[in-house]
Amino acid sequence: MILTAFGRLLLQAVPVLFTVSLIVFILVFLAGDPTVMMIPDDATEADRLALVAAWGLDQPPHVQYLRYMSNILSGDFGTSYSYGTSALPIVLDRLPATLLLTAAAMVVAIAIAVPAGILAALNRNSAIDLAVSGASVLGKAMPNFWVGIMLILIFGVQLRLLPVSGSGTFAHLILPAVTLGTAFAADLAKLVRASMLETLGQDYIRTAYAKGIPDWIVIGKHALRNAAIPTVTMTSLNVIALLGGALVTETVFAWPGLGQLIVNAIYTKDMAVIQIAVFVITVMTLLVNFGTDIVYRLIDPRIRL
Amino acid sequence: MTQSLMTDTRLPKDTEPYVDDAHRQPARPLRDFLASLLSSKSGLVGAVLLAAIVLITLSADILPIADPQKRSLSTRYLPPVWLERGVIAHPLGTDGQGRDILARIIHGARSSVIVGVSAVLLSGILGLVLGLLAGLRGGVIDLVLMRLVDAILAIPAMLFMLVVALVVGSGIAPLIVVIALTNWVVYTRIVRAEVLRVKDLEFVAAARVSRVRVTTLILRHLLPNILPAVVVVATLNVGTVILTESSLSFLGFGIQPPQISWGQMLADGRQQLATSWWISTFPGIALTMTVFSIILLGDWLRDYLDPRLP
Amino acid sequence: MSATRRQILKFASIGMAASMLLPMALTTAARAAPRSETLIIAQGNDILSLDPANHENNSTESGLINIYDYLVRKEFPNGEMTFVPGLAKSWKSDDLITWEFELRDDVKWHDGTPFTADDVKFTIERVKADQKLLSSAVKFRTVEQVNVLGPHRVQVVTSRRDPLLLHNFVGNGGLILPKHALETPEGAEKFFAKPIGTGPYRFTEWRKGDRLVLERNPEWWEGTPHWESVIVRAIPETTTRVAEALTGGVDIAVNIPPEDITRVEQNPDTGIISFNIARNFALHVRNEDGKVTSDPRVREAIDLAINRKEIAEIVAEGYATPTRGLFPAEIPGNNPDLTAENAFDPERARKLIEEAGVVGAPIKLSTPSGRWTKDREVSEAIVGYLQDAGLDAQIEVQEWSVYNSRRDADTLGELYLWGMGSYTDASVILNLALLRRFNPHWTNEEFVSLSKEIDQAPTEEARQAILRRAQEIITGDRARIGILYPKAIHSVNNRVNFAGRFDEMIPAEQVRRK
Amino acid sequence: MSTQAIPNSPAGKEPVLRYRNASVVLPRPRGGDLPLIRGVDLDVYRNEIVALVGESGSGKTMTALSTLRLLPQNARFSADEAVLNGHDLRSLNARGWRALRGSHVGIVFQEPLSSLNPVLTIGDQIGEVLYHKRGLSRRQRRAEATDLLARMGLARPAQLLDEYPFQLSGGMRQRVMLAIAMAGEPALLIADEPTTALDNSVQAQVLELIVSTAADTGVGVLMITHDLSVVAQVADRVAVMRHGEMVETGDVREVFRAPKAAYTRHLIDLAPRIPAVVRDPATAQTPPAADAAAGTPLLELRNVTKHYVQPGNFWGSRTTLALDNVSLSLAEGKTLGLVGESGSGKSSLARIIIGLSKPDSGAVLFDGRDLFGPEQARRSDVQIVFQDPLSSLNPRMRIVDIVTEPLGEKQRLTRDQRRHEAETLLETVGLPRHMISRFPHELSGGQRQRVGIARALSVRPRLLICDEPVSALDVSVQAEIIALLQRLREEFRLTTIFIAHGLDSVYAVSDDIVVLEKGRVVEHGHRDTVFGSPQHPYTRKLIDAILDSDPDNSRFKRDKADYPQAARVSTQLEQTSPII
Repeated sequence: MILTAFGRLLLQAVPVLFTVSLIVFILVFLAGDPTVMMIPDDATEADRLALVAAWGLDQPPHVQYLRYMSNILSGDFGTSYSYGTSALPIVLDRLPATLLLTAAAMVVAIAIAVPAGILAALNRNSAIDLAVSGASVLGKAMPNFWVGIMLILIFGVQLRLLPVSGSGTFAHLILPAVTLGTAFAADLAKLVRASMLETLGQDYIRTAYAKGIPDWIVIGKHALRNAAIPTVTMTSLNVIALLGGALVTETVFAWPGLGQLIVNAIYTKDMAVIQIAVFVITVMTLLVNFGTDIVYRLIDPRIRL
Repeated sequence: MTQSLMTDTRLPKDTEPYVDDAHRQPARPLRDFLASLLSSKSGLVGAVLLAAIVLITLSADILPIADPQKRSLSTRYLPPVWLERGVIAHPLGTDGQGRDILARIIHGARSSVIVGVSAVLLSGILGLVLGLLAGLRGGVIDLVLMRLVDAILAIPAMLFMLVVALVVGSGIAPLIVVIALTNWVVYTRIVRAEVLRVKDLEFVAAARVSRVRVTTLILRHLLPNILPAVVVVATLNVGTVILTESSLSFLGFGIQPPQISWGQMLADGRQQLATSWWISTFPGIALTMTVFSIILLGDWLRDYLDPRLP
Repeated sequence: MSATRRQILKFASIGMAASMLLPMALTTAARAAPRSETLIIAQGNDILSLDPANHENNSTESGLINIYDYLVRKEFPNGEMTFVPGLAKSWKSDDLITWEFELRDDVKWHDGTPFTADDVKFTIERVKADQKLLSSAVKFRTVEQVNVLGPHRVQVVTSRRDPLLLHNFVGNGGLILPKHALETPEGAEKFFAKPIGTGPYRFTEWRKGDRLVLERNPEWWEGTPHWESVIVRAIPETTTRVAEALTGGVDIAVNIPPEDITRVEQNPDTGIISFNIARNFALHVRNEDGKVTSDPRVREAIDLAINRKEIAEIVAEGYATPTRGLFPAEIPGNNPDLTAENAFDPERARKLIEEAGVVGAPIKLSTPSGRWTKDREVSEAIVGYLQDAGLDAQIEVQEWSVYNSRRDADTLGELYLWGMGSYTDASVILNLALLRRFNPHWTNEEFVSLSKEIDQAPTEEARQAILRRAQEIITGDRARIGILYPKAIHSVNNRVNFAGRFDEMIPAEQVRRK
Repeated sequence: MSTQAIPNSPAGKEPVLRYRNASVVLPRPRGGDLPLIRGVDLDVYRNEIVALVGESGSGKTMTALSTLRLLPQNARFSADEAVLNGHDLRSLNARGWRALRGSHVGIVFQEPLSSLNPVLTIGDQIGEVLYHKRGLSRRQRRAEATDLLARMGLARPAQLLDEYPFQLSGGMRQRVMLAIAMAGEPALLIADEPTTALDNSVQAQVLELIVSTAADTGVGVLMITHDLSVVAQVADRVAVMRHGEMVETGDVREVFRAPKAAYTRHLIDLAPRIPAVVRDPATAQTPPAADAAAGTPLLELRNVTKHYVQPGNFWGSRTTLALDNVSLSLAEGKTLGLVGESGSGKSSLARIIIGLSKPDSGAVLFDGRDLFGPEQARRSDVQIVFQDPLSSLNPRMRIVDIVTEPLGEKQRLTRDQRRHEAETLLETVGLPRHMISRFPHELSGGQRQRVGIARALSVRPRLLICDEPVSALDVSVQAEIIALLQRLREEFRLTTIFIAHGLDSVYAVSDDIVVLEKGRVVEHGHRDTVFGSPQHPYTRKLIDAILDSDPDNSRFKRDKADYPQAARVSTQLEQTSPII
């Protein structure tokens, strides 16, 4: 079952990866010549052209793309313009930090959202419900960098409880994880509430109540498990968004993840790094989707891989 | 009671909802809409807030506020009026170049709202057309479109936007293009899914049996039943786009001067957050309130439009 | 099935927990030196490369100078640039063509191998040979031959008289690399994964995007280095960098925005240092036909309309020097006459605009935002002055990479702001190929002839006179309008002493505990 | 409301459930109360099956749910007396209710799939009752659950424990539901329309199981149903509800023989009966032989085959055969009944005739011309009435536009013409003219179906396909719609194809009958021939599954004296392999 799903994943990955690389190539190519940014101010046009030739950027685009693709097939993922080294290790170096932050943010989001969502659903239209809904709307309406900077100013500068930025220890993880986590918790809590409400209205919940078993079993076992599917879906979507998308938060907290790398690569039109980063993120995305499918299957026996 | 039932010889009728056909108002949809809106607290709050924001935006030029571009090096970093050093001429204070914060917020609303609405409209229309095409035509068009959609969705949205922004540059119009080029996939997916859902409903089959033209089928049967889902998503999307603009501003790709946007004010003012908090806090509040009201309105709209049959 | 599913669930949750902890384990700090023995420097961006010849970035060089050494060093006593010995004890050239360097014989690479003349020859030839190396475009261009005269004597022969040759041995691409470690089958990539140099600190770890970690090299030829450990951190977000400085998370934080100066100074643990740097803000003016700025009167009006002192005092909070010039005083060949004195004449500016008949004419000023300190704010202020002078001036802000492409495609506004920097000599102004990149449509006969004379200048005096005249021409014709020389503003923790350097380098050895 | 004793209740015993003057009200959001049930008196004794019968909205389900306090959140229950197995329901707190549920009263719901938790195993769902209600250990629970499933007539009960509801067929699921309900050894079993969602043949099996379980354990059963044939077949006593009130109660034979309330009589009149020909083939009319020679039939299907491709998973799509070489013909003016269980291909056939899908092979001839050939017949001559009156009307169009839509855009009717046409059509189908400006949601189910019929008639078709036109409606409304269709058939001289799963109604309206099984025509002939002497075992099975609304002709009820035999439960019934 898992093997089948994995095979499907591979077959799915190839066209998606191909399309993604083509889209990115076209866009970055259209964005213009990267050498303008690379060479020193006091270099001349001739120097620049020499660099252009050295990188093969004077070739027509389709030649560049074909060369790029054939290099990839032979295991050469290109060289970064700005780092001057192979692009793949540059990107892979950033992966652990990104994964760590993603996981921590998800833990924060789930830890906040699931209990809040359940409480709101069970106390529908009460003050709790209102508070949860209000908080989640607010959480969604605030820009991430704003929240991050506020957290730095409060917990880093004023209270001096937590390190302001960087990575390395658990304490460093807290603020960025909370910044991202709360943003996702907002959506997630709303979703948990909605799917709990929907599940609680299902016939089998009535059946469970009719059995005369304790309420917490009805909620914890019968309802939660069924309400988990949309929650897992959204969590996986958020994980995907975070894998390459925490650009802003990573910048605010100087977190050495993929996001920062990509922003800089985009600033400098560092084609190889952009390509590989998108490539890696796409692979991660597909892996997350694959993992999500397996989690679905674990939660819901009806789902077939 | 039993007695009366015993003598009741009328055939039982299935219950018909009470409708006063004789006195029905021609403008019923609007009245219904308003009635439903008035009965929903959160929807009403959202609508009123949003209406106020739009109204202020529209009347920016006639309101008695300062020139948002007027620099005055002598009135830099003035705090809001209720603080020491605050002056009534600049109720919400001034920024590092002595420009009036209130005026900038009001004028900034314009670009934020324009970007939010236009980007959503553009991507919505694009998504609607392509989604209809994919859902109705199927086949190769569907396959190619959906692979493209999959691929774009596999690229993190913000990243994709930055790369597109590299190509189209920054400013209001390019920004709209950037966001629309990223967002259309979402609408395409929704529309396609809705088309596939509605396509199989019996009233569509009935219309096909009635041999209506394809355009009629789309305009009369598909669109009215697809649009609500799209409208709900689009409404909430306007809020997201306004937030996105601020993130892009933070990363240097947002709306650039001389145009003013909340995201730009927020991003620029963040450096003075510790020293002159008002520079970015007020636009932040304006932005949060707008998105907040859009979300409230969108949630209500979802409730209002979603049950296909009220 | 039920049992197995439960087991799978259990395994899955354990797996999830493990996969979360794994990266955490990976990123936990390596054994750390005590904070008091560690110098932490916060820069605005990560170092780009450990290869000194393959980056064009001040922050990167500032990190690398702790690992590698220059042949000669630059110092700026009393605001004047002088060369002092580095790996070369002494050097001489009689004809500015053949140069001889006497190298130190007590220098060892971090792996214990002795440093020799071969390493110098290798370093120079490497840069010249590999066009992909970014320094290749500008470094050692005049060098024709490098001859090893002895284990510690090296001769450099240039193609023509090159009074500026020594500059090549300082700055990007000038740090000396070990021949023996680089010339291996595994090549450069392997070497730069864990490079060795001759410098005061050894490479420990480069956590990309985060920090460069260095440790003391007790064998350093100039004595035991001051710090046990040096960390160069990358904190791109200014607000965050300031916050780190305030909380003592870093000892030195570069590029503090002027509005935060008070905050940093009022903080009991921190202070501000500011100093001149090799950078100037100038408006580049497009004078081709069809542009409103093709009229010299309009260009002059623009020059006169700008209140440089006000910009320096208010926009830059006093942390800049107003000027009409293009090179700060520390740069050899700068023109000291191009001051901001009497440069502001709004009356005459308005009159010139009227004379030219362009009142209300639209004019666009392009500017990046956040590339250089207060770049956009300076541009916004200039736009204000131009409006006062009667032009319909508008600002156009572009993201840096877009800005570069536009400049290259010659599609920026009539005016654009450029903060040229990191030069070591005013002679760059006479590089005509370079001029074409920035002022593609401006030309001047005298200027062109000056560019030919410069190489033949008999004395340094004569050379500098040519350069001064060149600056006079280009600013006089308002192809470039100097605005100001910005200053660097760094936050420094009170536990250390650092004065700042004109070249914006922060050598750990020049930062001392109090 | 009277509180007199219920007639015909077994005397001298304490009832398991006793309601006197019970009411449930729901507070309206804008003040005031909405009564759901009013003044209900009800007794259920051990060893008896009481049927609570009524149409939708009659309050029968509310009454049942009130015994478990599974009412809407803010509903209020009140009664002069409400006793369940010795517990006063009026004074129970949450804890008391929990104790009562499961151990004193168990319930089986209508829709077995949605009533079972989809993500928990069967064993888990039975086991938790055994644990919380009877405190059995893990091992005991497994043994007991296996035993319970075996007693419910399920094959391989031990394996079933580890399976999930979706792996079971509908009948199996309902047996599992019954096992869950019985796991706590309750005194009262509530069965809320337990067979409505099942196919006819499965219905009989499940009813038989309930009857035998009741006989086996002596549990008192409260059976909620809208189907009088079910009442007649299984109930000892019957209580008829309407509009939240009890209309009539009594012994099932007496009520059927001499209903006191007009409403009851009306219901009984509409109740399905086995056609006489089934019991006595001799009464069959001879099919008029002349028909066969009457020239070209109006509709003729020749070897129609249709596959459906299911997108399925990545590896490939699954192709299912919907119609397998179907040939049939229909003479002008006749009605063809199309019967078969769900999935037999009835609707696929309808879609092909109406032109919504193309056959893979074969031909459909209408009036001698091929519908899918190059020279197409006039499509508007064929119209359809859909099953679900709600989803077949565009919710965003007004009735006037809906019923005149088939008239087409080419005819260029003016607004007034269109309006006039619509009003005429509404009158034809028995709706007031003023309804033309309504939206579908402003109509009742029966009215909507009339609109659907009006739409089909607007183009004056020659062939009308009725695809289960009444199955979504209440019994009495069904009768009206059937009557309407019969009338219109005369009026418009329609040839009709009538698709239904209720064999009794098909028999009533059809001339000829086609029996479909898995896309194949297994029987095709005059209705009396098909019903009177079915040739195919499948037809036989379908006919056998018809329940007669005659308490004296019950297939399940045995004399209490036959108790031992009655307790025997056939285990061969659910041998069908699980649907995976």
